[in-house]
Amino acid sequence: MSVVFYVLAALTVAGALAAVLLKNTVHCALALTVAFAGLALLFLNLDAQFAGFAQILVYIGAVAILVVFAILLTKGSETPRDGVFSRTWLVGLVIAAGVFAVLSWAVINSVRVLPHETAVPQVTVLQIGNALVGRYVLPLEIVAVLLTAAMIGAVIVAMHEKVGHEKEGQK
Amino acid sequence: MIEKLDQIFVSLLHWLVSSLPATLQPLAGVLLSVVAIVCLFPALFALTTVFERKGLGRIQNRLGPNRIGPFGFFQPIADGIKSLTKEDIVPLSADAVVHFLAPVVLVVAVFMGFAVLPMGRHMVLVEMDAGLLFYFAMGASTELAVFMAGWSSRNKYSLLGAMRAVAQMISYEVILLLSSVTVVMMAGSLSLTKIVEAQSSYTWGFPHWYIFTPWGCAGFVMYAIAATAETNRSPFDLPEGESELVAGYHTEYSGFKFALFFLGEYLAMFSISGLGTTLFLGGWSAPFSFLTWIPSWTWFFSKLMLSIFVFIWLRGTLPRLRQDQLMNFAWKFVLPMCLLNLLVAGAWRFMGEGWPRWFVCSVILVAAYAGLGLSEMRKGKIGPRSYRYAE
Amino acid sequence: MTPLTGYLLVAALLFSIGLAGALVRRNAILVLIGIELMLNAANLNLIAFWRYGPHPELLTGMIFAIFSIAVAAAEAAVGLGLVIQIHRHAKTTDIDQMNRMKG
Amino acid sequence: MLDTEAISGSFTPGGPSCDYLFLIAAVPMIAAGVIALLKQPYRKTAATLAIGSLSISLFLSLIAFANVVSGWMQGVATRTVFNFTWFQFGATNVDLGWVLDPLSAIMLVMVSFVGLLIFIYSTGYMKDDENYTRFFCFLSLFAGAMLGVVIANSILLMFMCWELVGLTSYLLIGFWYQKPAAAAAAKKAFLTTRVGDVFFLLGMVWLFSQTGTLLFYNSGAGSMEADALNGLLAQPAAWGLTAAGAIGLLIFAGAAGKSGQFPLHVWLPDAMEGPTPVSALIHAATMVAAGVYLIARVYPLMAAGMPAGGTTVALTVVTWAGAFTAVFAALIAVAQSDIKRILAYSTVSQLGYMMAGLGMGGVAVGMFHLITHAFFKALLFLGAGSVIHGCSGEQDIRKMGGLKSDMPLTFATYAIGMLALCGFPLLFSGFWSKDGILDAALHWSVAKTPFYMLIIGALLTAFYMTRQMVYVFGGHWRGGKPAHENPSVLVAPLWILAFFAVTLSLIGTPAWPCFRAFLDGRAAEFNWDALMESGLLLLMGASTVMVVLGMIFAWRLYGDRSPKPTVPDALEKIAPVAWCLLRDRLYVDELYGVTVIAFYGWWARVADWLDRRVWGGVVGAVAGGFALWARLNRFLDTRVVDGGFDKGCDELAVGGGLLARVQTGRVQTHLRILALAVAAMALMLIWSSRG
Repeated sequence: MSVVFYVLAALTVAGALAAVLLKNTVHCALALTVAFAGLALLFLNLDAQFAGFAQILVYIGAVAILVVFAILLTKGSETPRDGVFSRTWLVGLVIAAGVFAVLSWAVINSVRVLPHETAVPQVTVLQIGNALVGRYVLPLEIVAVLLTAAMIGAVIVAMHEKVGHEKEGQK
Repeated sequence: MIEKLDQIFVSLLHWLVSSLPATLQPLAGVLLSVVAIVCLFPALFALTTVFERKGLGRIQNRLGPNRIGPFGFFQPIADGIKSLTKEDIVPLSADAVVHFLAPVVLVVAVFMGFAVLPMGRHMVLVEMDAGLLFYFAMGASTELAVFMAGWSSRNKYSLLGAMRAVAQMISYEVILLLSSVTVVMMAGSLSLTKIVEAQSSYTWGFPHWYIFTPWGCAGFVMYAIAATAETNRSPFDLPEGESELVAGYHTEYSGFKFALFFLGEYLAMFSISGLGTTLFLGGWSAPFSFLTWIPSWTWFFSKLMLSIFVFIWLRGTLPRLRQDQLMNFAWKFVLPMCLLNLLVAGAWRFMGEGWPRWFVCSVILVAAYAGLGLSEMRKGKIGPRSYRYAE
Repeated sequence: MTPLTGYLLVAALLFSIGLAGALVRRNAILVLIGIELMLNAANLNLIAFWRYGPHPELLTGMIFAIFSIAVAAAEAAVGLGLVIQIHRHAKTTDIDQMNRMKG
Repeated sequence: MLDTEAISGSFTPGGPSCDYLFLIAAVPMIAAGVIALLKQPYRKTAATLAIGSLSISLFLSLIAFANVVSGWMQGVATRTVFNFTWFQFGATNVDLGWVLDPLSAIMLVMVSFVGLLIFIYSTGYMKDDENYTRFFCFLSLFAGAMLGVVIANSILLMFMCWELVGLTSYLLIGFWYQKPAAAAAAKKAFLTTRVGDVFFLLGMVWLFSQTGTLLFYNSGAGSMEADALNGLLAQPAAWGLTAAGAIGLLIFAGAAGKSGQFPLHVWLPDAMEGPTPVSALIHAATMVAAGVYLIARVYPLMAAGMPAGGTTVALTVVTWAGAFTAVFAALIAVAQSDIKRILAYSTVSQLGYMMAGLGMGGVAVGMFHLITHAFFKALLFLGAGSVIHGCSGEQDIRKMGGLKSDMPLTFATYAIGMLALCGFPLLFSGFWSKDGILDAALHWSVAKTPFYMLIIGALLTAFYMTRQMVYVFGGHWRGGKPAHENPSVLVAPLWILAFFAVTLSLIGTPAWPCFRAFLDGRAAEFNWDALMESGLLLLMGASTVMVVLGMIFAWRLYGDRSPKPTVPDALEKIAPVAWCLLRDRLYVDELYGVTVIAFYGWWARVADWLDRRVWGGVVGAVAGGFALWARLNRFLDTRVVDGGFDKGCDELAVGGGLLARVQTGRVQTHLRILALAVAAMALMLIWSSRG
């Protein structure tokens, strides 16, 4: 298990924890981008180059900006008066811990079954292109339709009643 | 001899690396080329600051800096010293961490872009299969840096400037992507080196650069527009519009951080025009078949400087666009044209050799431009300003 | 501890952190952030299984992850659109106050 | 004596086609339907429609008659039949059909001709009656029905038209329904004929069940044909009668009801309440003749199994009934003072003559007297009608007198009719037809008494007709307003009828018996010496003596003195007790009143009691039971179901409340539940895979 993996894992988990626990929502958003970057690097570490860059382009490039815009638009940046966490936060925490316990227990138990060391798959963008247009052409088309629909939907949902707001949150 | 000249840097690199022990060699090789880029482009930055101020001066019928050094060429050194020595004031209410991080993230993101650009034959830092995608991935984080800068300085003007900058950059990034996608479709690969190779053949001495095809030309025009907007330059430099928003998102920065922002901006300009040359102007390939003997990197850098000159030229001549004009122009004119350009490229690909292909594509593009453009003009979409007062 | 289990554990951890964030935080946007984290954890799992799976040349895992990224982006857009609209009407993003759907 | 084979055997089927025959009956009926739709003021159209339709029927009847006669001329008497199935239920199919043979041809002509004359007469007679259109509607309906009876080849069709005729007689008798007497008379007529019809129906159903067919003649399979009759003969019925005899008797009972024979004659005199043309048409010429025609039509059945020269039980009964009715009605007619009642009783007695003739002499004898009687009786009735019309509604002969001079034309035609009725020798048709019957009676093997009864009847007929003539036309006017002669529209039909009353004798004399031959389907040869045959001469002489005696007695008793209405009748002075008896119609009505009517009254009360107490009780009990059941239901419903059910629902509501608490509407609670579910599922998955 290479050092790089540990470093990246630590980075991502730290980013995620910060995104969840920080008081200031904008800081949470920025921590989130760090988590996304960490994940992208993990993808690259798993030799999924295209996925890594796509992750960066989509999440850091668009979703992070989107989240930040949303925060600013909803005046989330000021720290909320009555505490950051919801009243029954303990229950949530316990449930999350429970889920983690179950998942990790499952992973550890199944260590025998899972395949371990395999060759590094050489993946070129051409292969991905052929796969996308060949075997997965239907999901591609459906995602295309989905994205257009989501774009229009988001615009309509967030549109200001009287005058069209500038196009935030449309990525 | 010419190949030796052409590959001078590459051989220099190999020579240096070979002297190191085997295990470190790959690392050393990469480090060296990184060092090369990190030194070369800031030097170029310094140079262009002078060119810009001299150029603007000439355009405005004045001299421009000529006090320090011959014809004012040592001006950047003076600016550098000034920015280093200036006191770095951080507003009290500013969010220290984010305020400090913003310029760093910006510069790092922009530098990452250079890793993929093929400066010359075999002179690319990382030969990546999805090079273009890597470039855009890195480019995407600049918006985040701009936002961090704007927000962290807790200043109404900077926040407003940041918001405008981000909105503008997002809109034009879409167009940037789409126009470059046309090139990818024609070249059939995301890696920039393959794109340059696709353009390096000649017929009757004229190069196969993509700019000389109807969709390529339209693509380049749109790419240029998007590039200027992406780097907040010339007609689209609303975010730092001195007259309204003081200095936009980097108002609260001073001293070295401000210099970093300035560096970041220029580097972005270099990388985006570098990408432009690789995609449309044939990267390091010579303009005419009989000029191939000149080393490839010279062509790359000459085209680079040419586009920088165009940027400066634009800055000197065109008036600043308003925010809503800018947005409408992007979404209602350039984007549709990009999509159409994509279609035309597709048609171009399947129509086979011969003059009908040229005629049909160019007619479609011109007609679309005229129709869409005129309708926009007539309706005055780009025209009058619409106000919305804060509630 | 094969590398795959390492990635799976990280993904599980990320997932539960995301879940905790969604369950614990009061602000709607942070719930959305939690959800984004959960989705990314799933992507990580996918790619890990793809990488260490029996035949990676089929690219199923990676393509799946790519599609999931695309869909997650759309979901984030619509979700935040909704949050903005709720904020505009209810003047709050505090989840505990958005209980008009009470039973 | 006539043999039945002659009747059916000699007739070969396949003569002139008679599928158009139904038009004769249908046209008047359709006219009746149209007139029924017309409103009161459309008097002229109604009259023209009725007369037009009947003239069409007459015209068609003449064509049919000509066909049959031409067939008879060539020596081949034909009977053509047209049958069709009206509808089917199960295996049996109900057939209707019409027959054209000499018997029906004659009746067609007689009915339509006499009917037409009476229609024309009634346009004048009923001119000032406001229900004029309704009258003509009923008249044409009656004509249609009567023609239907005549042409019917299926006993069912005959029965239907028979009922329709009964209905129209009810409607026409009760035409002036404002008069209670007329309404009562109509009801009485309808009910008494109904009694007869019931027996007719029983006979019909029995015949149908035995022979399996409703048709009289169906090319061998008809009920009147040989094999059906043999089948009936083989069937023994009650009291030693064969099935044929029993059915014959039942059908005779029906005919007796309609033709006014002894037990069921009571309605005929009261039927005089209707307008005179009605009496003339229905109660003289046609309807009453229907009964005789029915017996003639069913004669093969009645005479089935008759030994040569002998007779069957059915025919003997018919004969005795006919003879007794003849004498009985003639006796009552003597003591009547209403001009139309006298004629009614004379019709009853003449019908008795016809029945006797049929019983003893066969179809030809009976039918000849029927045809001749139809003409002169119609003449007498119309004459009486014009007398009444002349005396502006006066009907009591004691208040008339001396009309000889006031109404000369009516007097002349009435005199011809009276002489034909009495059977004045040689010239008048009545003499020959009555003589035929007397001749048959003389040769009747069973007994001589009917002959003597008929002879006495002839005497009585002559007596009361002369009495009536003297009262009405002789002496001086005793009524109120002086009488006046009637317009020609009333008198013209009288002359035509008078003409026929005389000329019909030509075809019936023994010398040239065309009528008898025509009916028997034999050729008619002319031989003079048949007339001279000794027995016959003796008979004719006897009957002439009887007629002359009757006239002299009447003239001596009443003569030209035309006594005051209050003065008791001459005959009454001689035998006051007998006179009272006869005047009150031998108390037959009162007898029925006491027996039949009383019985019905008692029976009605019993039925009422039954209905109210017994059935009412049962229904009441059932209703009570249900009410009880309903109360039990209510109790169960409120206590058990509601109670239990409501409680259950409350429990559910409480449970629901508990569950609702989970739905806090906060997104995070839902998310928590989701997360727990995921964890649980993951656990289950792992746990199961581990196993």
